[in-house]
Amino acid sequence: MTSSDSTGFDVAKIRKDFPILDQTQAGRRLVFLDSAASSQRPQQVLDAMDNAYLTSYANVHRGVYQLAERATNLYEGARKRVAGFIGASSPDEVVFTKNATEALNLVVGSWGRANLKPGDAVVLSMLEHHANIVPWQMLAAERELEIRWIPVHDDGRLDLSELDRLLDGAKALSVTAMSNVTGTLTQLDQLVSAAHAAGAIVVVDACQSVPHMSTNVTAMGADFVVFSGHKMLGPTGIGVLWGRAEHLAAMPPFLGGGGMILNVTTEGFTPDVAPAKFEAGTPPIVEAIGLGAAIDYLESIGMDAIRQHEVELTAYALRKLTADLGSSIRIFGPAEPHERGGVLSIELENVHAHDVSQILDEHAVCIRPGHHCAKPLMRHFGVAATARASFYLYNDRDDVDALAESLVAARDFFAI
Amino acid sequence: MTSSDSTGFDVAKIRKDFPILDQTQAGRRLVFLDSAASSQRPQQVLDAMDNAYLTSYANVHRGVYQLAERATNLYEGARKRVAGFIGASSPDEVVFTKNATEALNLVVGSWGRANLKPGDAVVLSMLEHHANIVPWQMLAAERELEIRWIPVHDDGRLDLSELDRLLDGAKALSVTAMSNVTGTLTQLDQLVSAAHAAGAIVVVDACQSVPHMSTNVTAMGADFVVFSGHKMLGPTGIGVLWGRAEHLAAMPPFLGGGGMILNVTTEGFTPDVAPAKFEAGTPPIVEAIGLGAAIDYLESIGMDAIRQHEVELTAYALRKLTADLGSSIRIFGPAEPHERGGVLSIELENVHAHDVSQILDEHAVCIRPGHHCAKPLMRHFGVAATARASFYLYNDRDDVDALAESLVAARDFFAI
Amino acid sequence: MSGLEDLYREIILDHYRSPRNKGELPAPPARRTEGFNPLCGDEIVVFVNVDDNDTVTDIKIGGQGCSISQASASMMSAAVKGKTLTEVEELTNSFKTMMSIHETDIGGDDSVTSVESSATRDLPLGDLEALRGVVKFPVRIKCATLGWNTLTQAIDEQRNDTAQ
Amino acid sequence: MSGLEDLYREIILDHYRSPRNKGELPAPPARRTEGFNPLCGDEIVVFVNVDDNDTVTDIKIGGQGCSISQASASMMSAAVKGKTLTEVEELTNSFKTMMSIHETDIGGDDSVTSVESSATRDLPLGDLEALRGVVKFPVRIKCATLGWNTLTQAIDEQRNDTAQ
Ligand SMILES: Cc1ncc(COP(=O)(O)O)c(C=O)c1O
Ligand SMILES: Cc1ncc(COP(=O)(O)O)c(C=O)c1O
Repeated sequence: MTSSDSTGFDVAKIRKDFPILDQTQAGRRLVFLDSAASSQRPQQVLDAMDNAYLTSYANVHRGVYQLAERATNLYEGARKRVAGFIGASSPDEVVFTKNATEALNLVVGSWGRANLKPGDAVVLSMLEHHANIVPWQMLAAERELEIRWIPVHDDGRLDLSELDRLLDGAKALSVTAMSNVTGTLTQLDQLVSAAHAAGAIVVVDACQSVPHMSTNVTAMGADFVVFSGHKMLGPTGIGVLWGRAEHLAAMPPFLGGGGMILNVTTEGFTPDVAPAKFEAGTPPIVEAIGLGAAIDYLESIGMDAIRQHEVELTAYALRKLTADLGSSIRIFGPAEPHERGGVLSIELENVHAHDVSQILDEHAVCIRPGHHCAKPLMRHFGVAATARASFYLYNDRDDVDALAESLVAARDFFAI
Repeated sequence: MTSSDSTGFDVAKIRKDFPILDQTQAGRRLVFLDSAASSQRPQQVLDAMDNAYLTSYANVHRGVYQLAERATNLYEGARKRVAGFIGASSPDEVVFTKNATEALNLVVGSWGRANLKPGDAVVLSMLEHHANIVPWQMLAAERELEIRWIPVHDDGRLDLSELDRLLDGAKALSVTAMSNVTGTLTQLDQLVSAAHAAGAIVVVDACQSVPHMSTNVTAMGADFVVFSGHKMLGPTGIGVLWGRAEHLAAMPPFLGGGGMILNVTTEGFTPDVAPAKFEAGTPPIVEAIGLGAAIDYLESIGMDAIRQHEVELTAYALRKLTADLGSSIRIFGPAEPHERGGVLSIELENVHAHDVSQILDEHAVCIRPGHHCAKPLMRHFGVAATARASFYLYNDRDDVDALAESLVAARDFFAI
Repeated sequence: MSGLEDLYREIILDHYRSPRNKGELPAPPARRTEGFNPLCGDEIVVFVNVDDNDTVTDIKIGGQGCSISQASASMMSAAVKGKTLTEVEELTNSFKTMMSIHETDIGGDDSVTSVESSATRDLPLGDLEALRGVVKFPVRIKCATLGWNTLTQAIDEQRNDTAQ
Repeated sequence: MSGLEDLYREIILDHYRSPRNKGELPAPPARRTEGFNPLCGDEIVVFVNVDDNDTVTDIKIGGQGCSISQASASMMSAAVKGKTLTEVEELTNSFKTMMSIHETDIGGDDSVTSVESSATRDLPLGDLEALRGVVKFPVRIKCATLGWNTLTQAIDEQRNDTAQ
C-alpha cells in the first residue's frame, strides 16, 4: 500500500471517511477516478445534512420560532463558511445557486442582459465547458453579440499571444480557471489584468480549481467566480456565485419569486439587496449546510496539502501511463504537473473512449468517456471523445496502478 | 391521545417516522404547524438519500461504469415516480428544477419569451404567491405585457363573475391550485376550460395541493403544473415542472450548459429534446432520489387518506379556535373544510402576527407570521401579516389543542 | 415566560399600545420614506421635517408592524425630535451598536462580519435601553431596527437633495 | 471478462475494424443527415440515395464513434442497401424492439413507459442479432441505435420533402 505518500498525506485515513469507496465490484476494489465529473463525499457531510433534517429543519428567513431560527443560522453560517473559504470580503457577496451552470446563467442573464448591447464582444477560451459557452451563445443570439475565442496550444495551454487584440473593445472575458478536459491551469493573473486594462469584466469558471487548491477571489481580482458543491465533497443541488458587491448591487434580479423582494404590489415589485435578490424561492437549505460541512472537512485536511498530493499523484500517473502504454496512449494537457490539475484525458490507440471505459469498468476502474461538455475543444483536438481519469484527495498510487493495468488490458483486448 | 382519528389514520405511527418531531423545547413537546412553508421528512427519505450517496453515487447520464449507471437509473427512476404520482402521460414531461420558483421562471422565461409580445395580456389571481407574480412582472416590464387580476371574495374564494372578460384576448392564465394563505382550493375545472376557450394556456401553481391530495395533471387539463419537493416530505433543492409534451418540444431552452445540448460548436449550439433540454448542468441528483422516496412514502399512506385526515383536522381546528378564542380571532379562508386545505391564517385582535408567533414559540408551537409571499392578497385583506398554522399527515388534534391554548395565552399576555 | 419578559418590557408594550408621533405630515414639505421588513411584512412610513439648521423639527410614523418595530419607531420618534441630523446619526449608531453586537453572532461565526465600532457607541440611550432585551431574540433585531433604517434612508436622501 | 464477450462479439469487432460503406456521397443528390449521441460525443453522418421507387440505392456512413455505434451503423448500411423505405422501417422497428425491450427496464420501473409493440418485431435480423448482447449494457443501447435513429430521421425528411 502506498496510501500515505511522501508528504505524509494519509489517503488510507481519508478513505475511511468515504464509505462508498469501500466496495468491491465483481471481487475487485472499486477505483473511483471520476471526481472531475462529481466527487464522493465523506460521512461528515452526510451527517451534517442528516443532523439538520433531524434536529433543526424549517424553511429559512421567515420564521420566528426556534427551529426556523436554527435552520436560518445553519444556512447563513454556511454562507459565511463559503465566504471565508474563498476569501470573499463579505458573505453578502456569496449567492447560492443550484449548480455552477445556474451561476453562469445568472451572470449572463442578469449582468449580461443589463450591460451588453448588439455588437458588443465577449471573449471565451477554447478550453471552456459548455456551461461557460451556451449561456453566452444564447444571449449572443438574442442580442447579436460577437463571441471571440482565445485559442489553445496543442499541449492544452491557452495561447495568449493575441490576447490584447481579442480583448480590444470587449465587455467581458469569461474563462475557466482549470480545464476539466486537460487539467490546464489558465494564466489567470495575466488574463485578469489584460481584461481589466481593456475595460472588460472577468468571469471565472472555478468549478475545477476551487475543490483542489486554495482560492482567494479577492486576490484573484475577478468580477465573478462560480463553482459547484458536488465537485468539492458537497451534495448535489448547490452551486455558488461569488460577485463583487458593487456588481451585485447594480444588477437586476435573475429569477423572481419569494425571498428576493422588499415589496410586491399588483403594479410591480421592489427587489431586496444581494444576496437575497438572487435567491428566489426556497433555497437549497440543507445542501448549503452540507457544502459548509464539506468546506470544514477540506480545511481540516488543508487545501495546500490536497494540491500537493494531487500534483505528486499526477506526476506519478504521467510517468506510469507513459511507461506502461508507450506510444499507444496520447495524454492531453500540459506535461508539467504544476501547470495542471489532476485530470488526465487520454486517447488509446484504436480503442474508442467509450470502449475504454467499458473495459475499465470490468476492472472496477471508474473513468468517464465523452466530450466532457467541451465539444469545441474536442473538435480542436480532432477527437470525438477522450477517456478521462481524475484524482482527488482519496486517490493514491494504487489507483493509478489499477488504471494503468486496466488500460493495458483494454489495449490488448482490442488488439486481438 | 387522539393521534388516530375517526378514519383510523394513525398519526402516532406516522410520527415515529419523523424523528425531528420527537423533541421537546423547554420541556414541552414540539408542535410543528408550518408545513405549508416546508414539511419535515421521514427517516425513509433520509435513508434513500444516504443510501444513494453511500452506495451508488456518480454524476448521471454521461458515465459508462456501473456506479454511474446505478446513479442514472435512480435519478431517472425518480422521474418515473413523479410522472406516475401526478398522472403524467410520460416521464419526459417531467423536468426537475431546484424549486417551484425556478419552474415558474422557466415557464415565463422560455414559453413566455417565445410567445408573448408587447400588449399581450396574462391573467393572475389575487391569491398568488410571489413566485407566480414576480416572474410575470419581470417579463411584463421587459415586454410591456398587461397583467390582469382575478379578484378574491372576502372569504378567500376567487370571484369568477368576470372571468370571461378577464380572459378575453389573454395568452396565459397562471393560477394557484391552493392558496398558501387562506387554503382556498381554486375552481380549476372552470378556470382551465374558460382559459382554453379563450385561447389562453394555463399554468397551475400546485405547490400546496400536490403534497396534500391526489393529483392528475392530465385530467386537470392544464398546460404546465409546478410544485416543490420540500413541501411534500422531500428534500430541499428540488422542484418539478410538468409540461405538455408539445409545449416542451416547442419551447427554447431556459438555462444553457452541459447536459442540454446535442451539439456545440464555436458558432452555436443545438439543444437536446425535453426533459434534458431544460436540465442544464449537474441536476439535483440525490434530491430527485429523495423526492422519489417521499412519493413512495406518501403513496404508502395514500393521498386520499391524507386529504381526508387534513379535512377532518381542519374542521376540528376551525371549531376549536372559534370556540376558544371567539371574537378575538379572525380566521381567513373558506368556512367549509372541503373547499380548503389545512392552512389556517389568523389574525388575533391587538396582537401582531410576529408577536403571536413569538409567544407560541414559548409554548413550542411553530407557526409562521408574515405576508407569506402574498403581499397583494395581504393588502386586499388590509393586514400587514397573518399568523399561519398549517397541517400535514403528522399533525393531530393534540396539535390543534396546543395551538388553541397558546393562542389564548398570547391574547391574554397582550391584554394585560 | 421568563424569556418573554425581557423582550416585552412594560415600556415597550406601552409604546406599542400608545405610539408617540403616530400619523402623517404633509409631504412635501415633509420627506416621506417607506421601509419594509421583507421577512414579516412590516411596513413603516417615516415623515420627517428638517429645517435649514439641519434640525428635525417634526416627525411622524405610519405603517403597520409588530410590537417591537412599532415601539422602537415610537421611541425613536420621541428621541430624535429637536435633534440635529448629526445628533440623530450618533444616536442611530449607538442604538445599532446595542443591536448589532449580537447581529454578528447570527450563524455562530463572527470571523467574517466585523463588529461596527464607533466612537459614539456609549451615548446614553434612555428609554431605548429597554430594547436591549431584543438581542436575545436575534430574529427580532430586524424589527427593532426597521424604523431606524428608514429614518437613516430619509436623512441620506435629504442630504443628497440638499447637496445637489 | 465474460460479460464483455457478449458485448464485443467477433462480428461486431469485425464491423468496427472494417466498417462497410464508410465514406460520403455527393449531397445532393444524396441526403446528408447528422446524428449525435450527446452522452459520449459520438457523431454519425448518414448519406443516403433513394430512387423514385423509394428504394435505398446507396448509403455511406461517416463520423466517429465507439465500436458499438460504428459496428451497428456498418451492419445497418449493409442490411438496408437495396431495400425499400417501408422495408427499412420494418427492419428498424425489429432492431429497436430487440433493443428497447430492455430500454423500458432502465430505472427499474416499467409502469410508465410501455414496450413498443409492432407487428414486425419478429423480422429476421441476421448479423444484427449479434448486437443482442448490448441489451445487457443499457448505457450502450444509445450507441447501438444512433445510426438507426439518424437513418430514420433522413427517411422522414426525405418523405416530407417528397410530400411537398
Ligand atoms: C403557493 C406557493 N407557490 C410557490 C411557492 C414557492 O415554492 P418554492 O419556495 O419551493 O420555490 C410556495 C412556497 O413557498 C407556495 O406556497
Ligand atoms: C469546468 C466546468 N465548468 C462548469 C461545470 C458545470 O458544473 P455543474 O454541472 O455543477 O453546473 C463543470 C462540471 O461539469 C466543469 O467541469
